[in-house]
Amino acid sequence: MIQKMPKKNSTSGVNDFIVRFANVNGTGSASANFLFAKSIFRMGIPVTPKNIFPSNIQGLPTWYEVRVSEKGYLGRREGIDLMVAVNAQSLAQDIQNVKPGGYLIYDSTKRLPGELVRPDIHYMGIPMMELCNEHFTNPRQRQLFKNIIYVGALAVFLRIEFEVLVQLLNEQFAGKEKLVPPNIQALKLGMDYVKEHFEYPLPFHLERRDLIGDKIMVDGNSACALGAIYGGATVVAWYPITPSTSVAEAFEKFAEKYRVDKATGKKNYAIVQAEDELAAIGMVIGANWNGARSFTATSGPGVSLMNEFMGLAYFAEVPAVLIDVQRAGPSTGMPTRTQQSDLLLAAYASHGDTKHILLFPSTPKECFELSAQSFDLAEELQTLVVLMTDLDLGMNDHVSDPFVWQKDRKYRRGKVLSADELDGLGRYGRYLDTDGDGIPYRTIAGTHPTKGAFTTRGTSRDEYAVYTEDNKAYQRNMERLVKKWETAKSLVPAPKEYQEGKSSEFGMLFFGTSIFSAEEAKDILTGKGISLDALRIKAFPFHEKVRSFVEDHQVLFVIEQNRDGQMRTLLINELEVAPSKLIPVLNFDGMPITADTIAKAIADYLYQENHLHHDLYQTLV
Amino acid sequence: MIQKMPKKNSTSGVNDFIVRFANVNGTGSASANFLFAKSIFRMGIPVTPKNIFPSNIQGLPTWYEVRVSEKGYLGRREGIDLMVAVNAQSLAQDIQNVKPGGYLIYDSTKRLPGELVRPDIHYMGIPMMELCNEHFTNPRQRQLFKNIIYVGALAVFLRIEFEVLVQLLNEQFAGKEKLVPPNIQALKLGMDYVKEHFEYPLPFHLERRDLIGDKIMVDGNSACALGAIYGGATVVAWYPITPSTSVAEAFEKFAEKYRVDKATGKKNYAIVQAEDELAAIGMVIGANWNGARSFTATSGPGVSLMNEFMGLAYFAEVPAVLIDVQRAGPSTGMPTRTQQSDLLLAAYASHGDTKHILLFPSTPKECFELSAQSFDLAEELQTLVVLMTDLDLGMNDHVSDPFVWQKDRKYRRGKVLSADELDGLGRYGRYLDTDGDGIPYRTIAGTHPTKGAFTTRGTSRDEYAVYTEDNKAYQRNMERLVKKWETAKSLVPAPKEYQEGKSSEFGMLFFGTSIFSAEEAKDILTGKGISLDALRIKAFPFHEKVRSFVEDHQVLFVIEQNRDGQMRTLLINELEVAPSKLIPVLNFDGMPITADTIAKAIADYLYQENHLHHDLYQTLV
Amino acid sequence: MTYIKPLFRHPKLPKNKIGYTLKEYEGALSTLCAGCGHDSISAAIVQACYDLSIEPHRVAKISGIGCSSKTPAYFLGNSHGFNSVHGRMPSVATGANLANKELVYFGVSGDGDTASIGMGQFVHAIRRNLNMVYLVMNNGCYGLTKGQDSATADKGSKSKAGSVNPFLPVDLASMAVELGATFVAQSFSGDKGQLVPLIKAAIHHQGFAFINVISPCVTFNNNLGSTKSYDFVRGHLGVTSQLDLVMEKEAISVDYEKGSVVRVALHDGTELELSKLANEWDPKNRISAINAIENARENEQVLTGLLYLNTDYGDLHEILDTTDTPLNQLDEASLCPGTVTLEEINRGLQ
Amino acid sequence: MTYIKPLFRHPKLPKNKIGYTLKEYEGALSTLCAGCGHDSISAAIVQACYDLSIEPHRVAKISGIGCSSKTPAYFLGNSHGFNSVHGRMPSVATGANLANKELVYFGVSGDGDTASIGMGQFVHAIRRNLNMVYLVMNNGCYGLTKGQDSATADKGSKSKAGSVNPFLPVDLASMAVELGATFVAQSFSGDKGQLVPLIKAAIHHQGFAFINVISPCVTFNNNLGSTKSYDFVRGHLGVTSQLDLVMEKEAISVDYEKGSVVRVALHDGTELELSKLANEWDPKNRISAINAIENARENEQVLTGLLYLNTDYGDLHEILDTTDTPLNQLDEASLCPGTVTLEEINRGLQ
Ligand SMILES: Cc1ncc(C[n+]2csc(CCOP(=O)(O)OP(=O)(O)O)c2C)c(N)n1
Ligand SMILES: Cc1ncc(C[n+]2csc(CCOP(=O)(O)OP(=O)(O)O)c2C)c(N)n1
Ligand code: SF4
Ligand code: SF4
Ligand SMILES: [Mg+2]
Ligand SMILES: [Mg+2]
Repeated sequence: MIQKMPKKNSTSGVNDFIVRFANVNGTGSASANFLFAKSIFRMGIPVTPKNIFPSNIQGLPTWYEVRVSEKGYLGRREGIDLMVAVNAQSLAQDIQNVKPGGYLIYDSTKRLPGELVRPDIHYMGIPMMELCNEHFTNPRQRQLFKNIIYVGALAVFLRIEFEVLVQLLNEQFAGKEKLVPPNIQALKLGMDYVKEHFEYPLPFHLERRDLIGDKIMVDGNSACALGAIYGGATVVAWYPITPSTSVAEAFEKFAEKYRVDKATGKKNYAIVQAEDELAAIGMVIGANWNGARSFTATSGPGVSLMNEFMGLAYFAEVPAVLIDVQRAGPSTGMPTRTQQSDLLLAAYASHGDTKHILLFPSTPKECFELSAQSFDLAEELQTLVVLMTDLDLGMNDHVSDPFVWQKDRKYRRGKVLSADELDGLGRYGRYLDTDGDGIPYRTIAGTHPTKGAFTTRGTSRDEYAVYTEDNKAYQRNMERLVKKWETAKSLVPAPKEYQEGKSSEFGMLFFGTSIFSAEEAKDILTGKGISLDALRIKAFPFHEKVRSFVEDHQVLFVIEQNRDGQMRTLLINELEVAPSKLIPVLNFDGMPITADTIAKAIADYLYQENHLHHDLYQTLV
Repeated sequence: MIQKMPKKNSTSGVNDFIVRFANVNGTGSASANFLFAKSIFRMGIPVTPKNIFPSNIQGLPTWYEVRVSEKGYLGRREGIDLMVAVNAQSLAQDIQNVKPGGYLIYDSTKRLPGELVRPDIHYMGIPMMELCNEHFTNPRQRQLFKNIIYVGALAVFLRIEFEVLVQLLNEQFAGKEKLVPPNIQALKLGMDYVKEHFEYPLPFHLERRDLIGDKIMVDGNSACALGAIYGGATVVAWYPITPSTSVAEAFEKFAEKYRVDKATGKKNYAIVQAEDELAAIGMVIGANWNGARSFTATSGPGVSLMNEFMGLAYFAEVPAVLIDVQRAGPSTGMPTRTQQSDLLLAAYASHGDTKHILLFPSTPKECFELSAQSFDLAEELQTLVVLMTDLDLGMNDHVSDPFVWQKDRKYRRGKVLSADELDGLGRYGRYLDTDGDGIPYRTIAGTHPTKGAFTTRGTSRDEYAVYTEDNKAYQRNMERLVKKWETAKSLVPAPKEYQEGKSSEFGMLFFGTSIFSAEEAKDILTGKGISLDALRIKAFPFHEKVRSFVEDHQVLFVIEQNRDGQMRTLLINELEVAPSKLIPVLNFDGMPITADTIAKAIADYLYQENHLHHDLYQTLV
Repeated sequence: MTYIKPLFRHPKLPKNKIGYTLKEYEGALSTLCAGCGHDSISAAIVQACYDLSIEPHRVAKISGIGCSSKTPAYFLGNSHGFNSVHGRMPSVATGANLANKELVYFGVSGDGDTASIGMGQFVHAIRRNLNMVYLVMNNGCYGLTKGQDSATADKGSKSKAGSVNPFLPVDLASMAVELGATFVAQSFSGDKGQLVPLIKAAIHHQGFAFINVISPCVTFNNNLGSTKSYDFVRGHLGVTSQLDLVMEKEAISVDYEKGSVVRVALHDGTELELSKLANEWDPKNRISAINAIENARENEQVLTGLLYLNTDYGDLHEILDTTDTPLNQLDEASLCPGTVTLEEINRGLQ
Repeated sequence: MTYIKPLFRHPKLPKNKIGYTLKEYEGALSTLCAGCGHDSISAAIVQACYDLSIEPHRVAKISGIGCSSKTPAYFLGNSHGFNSVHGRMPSVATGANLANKELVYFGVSGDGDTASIGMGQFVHAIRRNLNMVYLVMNNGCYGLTKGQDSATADKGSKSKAGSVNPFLPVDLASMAVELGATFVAQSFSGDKGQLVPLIKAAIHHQGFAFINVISPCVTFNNNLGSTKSYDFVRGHLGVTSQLDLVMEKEAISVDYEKGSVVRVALHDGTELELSKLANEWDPKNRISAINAIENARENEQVLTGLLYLNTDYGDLHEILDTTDTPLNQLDEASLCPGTVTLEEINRGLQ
């Protein structure tokens, strides 16, 4: 064992630290690591786990980073206080990444090479493999329980309540109860070893709190899927792609549970794994055209392939819902890293003059809500709605407010004519703007024997859906689509306002998963006496409140996770705002943006523009 | 025959009028109409024909509109002085479209129904069918020569030189000389009939001039194809789509003539009709990757389908050339109408942060030049270059300056390492920014037995083309791509400047086929004492001179042929200019924009903003 | 431009079982070239639907892009149509079919639309045994873009411009058989007598019914030397069988008999009566069907008629075990698990 | 993450005719799962290229996306590779091949990459008889996205999670034969003895050479009940023939002999010697090849070995009649018609 040495700068305190697990993928570490994170959640303490995994299946380094935050900051933060390094491949790098004064747990079955010893961190070797080999015979168990052993070790080092762990194991193995005891045995091996060999707890550790309340812990993709179940989606067509695959998979799981007809055992839904993304969106358009709520989920490459069909949905005015779980682009890019970089593509997808509705959920609760709402919007507006989430939100577990569904909530299916309504009508015109809101009336095949039939098409047509190349008719139609776009502005969700009225000349604008770090950065700055107004955008086109927020502030920091400031482009373009007002705050390296990145970028700007005193600036960078 | 009546407002004058032919498609009218237009060109008079054809093959109305302009205005103009109406289906509408005081030529074999008689235009009935039936026996000839008869009639009404027509017929039927005499006979039938029955010439007519010089008359698609031949393209992959089909077809025609090896009869090129647009661009990328210059041509729907591959070309840094002959979108839209509405799509195509080089030719000469240059740019910048033309430019014949090719011009193939250069190198790094311009060095397969091989990929990699998910390496690469974009700004063609320095606070910005009407509108305004500066954009990213023009002027009219002001969006976004400075001047009904539309829009703005006196404004609207 | 036909209906026109006249199955006036094979196929569809007394509003017509794909506007004017994007009709039809299992689905496509850009979707619609009639109006060329060779153009076939196609053709019918399509037929637009019963049988087939109809393009591919011209096709037709639809829905014990007349029962009890004209051909045996097509091909013949039939597989809805009510008719009660369940779900995530 | 292998080379390693050791045909260390069938196929490619003494830099490796499509990084490290986008390898390979007819082209794909998203491009590469080796590493599932069924999964095959695939499989080999691919073979990643000579023959074939290799996914589709597991495949192999490559480039007058050993000459004079193991199978007859595959399938066997060979058609370059010099090596002199010609062209347009 490596000698203990006095260290400098050691983190201390309760419920405020970061643990990173360095594993090999495909070795079963995921469930052990989740056990760790969930136990903290159960102790009433806010926690954020993030999976940083490679784009392969087995044998490469994978990390799981858990931030514990008494204050409830759920964003990523730099600086690893404790590294659990059980992957030989990445060990050297992992050790480098521990912050000075931090701690390292490693498998001491083999002695650590001398060159890996840093004088400024604490080493805590636990002979995990040796313990496993001693106590377990089955080779798969030997591999799996190494992971449980370190969880046991952490339980002592960080004061996780044993009962919580046991409870979680019981839940996990409900139905396979005989797996519980060996897991508990492994836990104890780790616990006992630490108790015997080390001082504990560490200077930073956990203490039970009541900060979680009725909150839930769930990933965004499951929440989107559940939202689609609640929203009444019946036809799902999809093609596998990371990080969106689990949306369809979760939908299937929920549907098997909640959508099977009790009497007949038959399914109130249909899921098709399509042959590619073009087919998937084609099926969605076909199903929606025929009156069923339908969606697909994909990521960047899929959205690129769906372009032609997205233009059809816009122009032929067929409802459709597309969930884009964004990952780092361009091209195949970094398929297992996060980004918010499909905005421009999605907003103006396809040739010709097009605009698409985008929704930006920030939390699992919003994934649920906006996913359900997207079906209402798609049918009310008779157009494509794209739910823009990302890998961070979609594939990581997040602490979130619970899902909510109003008891009497009805689906808003928009303007669809029934047989009776058709009978009461003169000549039916599919593209007549009867109500002056740009939204015409649909009919669905099979409704009426002789009225309401028409041909839907991607070509120009007149108000009665009759093909025409008349330039005036074409122009009228295009102008009606603009009117519909205006109507959409009042239907899409309003932004989240962080203050009443205006309290600063400076505003922060953000959306999606930047929520956590943006809110934390706001607090950091407020703590330094720099107070900014803030607004979180939830939809494109921009709600009236976004426009007024932008107009009301002199300088706006637009926080996003891409290189080119794509939301900023949308704001400039759609709100006709002077670009100089909008200061981009960007992170695009594939890791979730941190509060420090944001606070520093804002401080930099304020300092350079003489809004910030030098001394204060120094405390921020 | 209908009585002649005194009319009001009759157009008069020399070489300044518009003739429209209303035909049925598939009846052979195209060559007769072209004969008419070309004869005017041969008489040294500027002329612009425009084909307004349906999206079907046979039996529907089709129009051919010819503007004659002594002043050399080659854009479209409203107001038909003379209608040649030989299509019964559209006759009523065609008659309505003649301007008051204008003239109508129709087939008087059958009597015109009374309700089609307008008191305010001149009717000139010629019994075309009767004449044909009298003088020709072959049914196909009877159909075809109807068209030649009206050309003969026009020759007398408008004073086309007979010798010019004969010469053109001789050229047209070179090799099939026996077709010439019956054509001349038909011409004469028309001429004689007019001479016998009407007063001639009309108040407006032609007079030989010397305004054409060495100009040529050709369509933009042929010019693009020829540019690709000169530019050294060897691999062409394409998929049929209106209005781009004739690019590939013209390339083949030219290649058969200029690219067959004299000695062996074998081809120095390969043309593949791909199975779709995804395959076409894939082939182009494969060929360019392997060191051959290669392009594809398509229109909007094809560009939408190519999105994923466009992102690959950007990120993997493979040269590629794509010719987008734009048509009216979105979706299938109006396939036979013109628009400039794929700008946003092409500029930012594909998911993730991407930007693509766009070139905007305005004339056949520029089609030729920029098409050839696009191969240089694609290879120098190792990226996709999109040549943005449109249906109007691509499929209509235009009077243009002749094509030019410098004798000693060499292809600029960019940074490609030879075997010797590789030998002289240490470790080769495909994505090393050795020169600080963001452009790394390529190698082509087969160059060197042991050096320079690497794997091209759409995923993230380090400077040595080794796959990595390291966030720093990813970010470095993305930042280098931005640097390359900056470099591109000095390589792309500079805009056309219409003045030295600055002479007004107001500027006009336009591109592509808006050139003709924009220039004419500028003259109209100048004629009213309103002088504006002007700049014609030729490329995206914007050249330094575009930036300074925008900065130097207080108000800029951005003239474009789409609904959403897409070029304006690019200007705002890339030049960080205040939107309020950029006034959109738009036309998006699928017809080429007219000078009057532009002049009126500019006058409207100036009047509303109090820059224009009421009296003057009235003369403009 | 689509012309609305005169509304005048002859009062004494005969009516079918449900009281509709033939006229009520027609569509807008065609804008295709005079003599185009596609118009004859439209007429055959009209006739088949009239004969079967199908309610027009219970039909959905879906197509891609091309002259052929325009035809849905020219038949069944009382049915909903969807003229979608090039090559993607199968996916749109799949979605539509999933939404409502009760309609009759006509998918209309061209050889360009299916054999080139749409190849992938064609293959996968077959794999899913989607319950639809998939009709290719096959003229060996791209009509709407002015006559380029398509992937079904025969090697050696001459184009109007005189060029000779150097590529082997994609044989859609034998591909379909190879891939396990459950109903495969081939016909000729000029042979309404054969085509109408084939379309009727296809409608009654509960699964993917593919009909490849050779349909000459008079404008671009009807010249001497083309193997898709009226003259050439007429001179090179082979026929597997004559087919009749027997509508009595009586359970038939003997499903299939050797001999020159065979009867095959469809899922819904309708029977096909086939008078076999080709020897050694068994409509329910894939290898025999493939061999028959290949042999005909070697004799420079296009084999027409029913080529292959399989009634053993269920359609996509059966495979997916969807509920009997069309999915587009389910309401909140059957779709939304409700507030109480959501509270349970929340608890499970705490 | 790709690990650079240690550069140490054993000095006494045997060398092939052009002086390369086997090591020089290897690539970066694989990041696939231990035991993945794909790695064995990579090794077979390495062996075949070494044996044939192919200069590595005269090879281009092109792939789509998937575990299988990653392998080009793991073999032939001295060759250029292009890991393109999902399902589009064939088009990229077509362009590359058109640019330089002189290289050897390996197209590597997966069953997801080819039989789903890439189906259209696969069919059309066959139609063009592109001169390449097209290798599908077929595991019946989507490995890289964690094990979903692919379109080649057999009906009834069980996934690791226990679900049973309800769809008929796309049989890539019989499709390829049906479509007229000029070289079609099938093999098993576990049978290097068969695979290496097949790859060599495919390289020598002047045209589209398709090899469908069953290549088990140990992580997601190697379970009991899966028809693509090592165990299942090993127990269900049928073999058409044993194959040897005879390199003497002597003109052989008798091209083909009836009997159990036959010799077939390739374009370049190389000969294939086949010891036939399957009766009634003639490698140069399409119908016989299709029948052999279908019969094997009915017996629940995967037929491996060479399935079909056709040396009568020229490759795409022959079809297009391209010049002998690779197009990427032509310079201005042969490409640019020059200033004088342009002036002529201008005059023609005046
Ligand atoms: C994505 C896309 N690419 C190309 C086109 C142009 N296009 C229209 S119809 C057509 C071919 C139609 O051929 P086919 O399906 O055989 O129909 P036909 O006209 O011969 O009946 C093409 C390529 C298009 N509309 N969309
Ligand atoms: C356009 C697109 N869609 C989806 C994906 C996600 N994806 C990556 S690999 C893969 C499937 C690979 O399956 P297969 O080709 O069989 O290869 P295997 O991993 O089984 O070897 C998919 C769907 C992608 N990369 N691109
Ligand atoms: S071009 Fe050919 S396919 Fe199209 S309508 Fe005319 S004849 Fe028919
Ligand atoms: S997941 Fe399957 S296909 Fe992929 S590397 Fe692992 S074993 Fe091979
Ligand atoms: Mg066709
Ligand atoms: Mg696979």
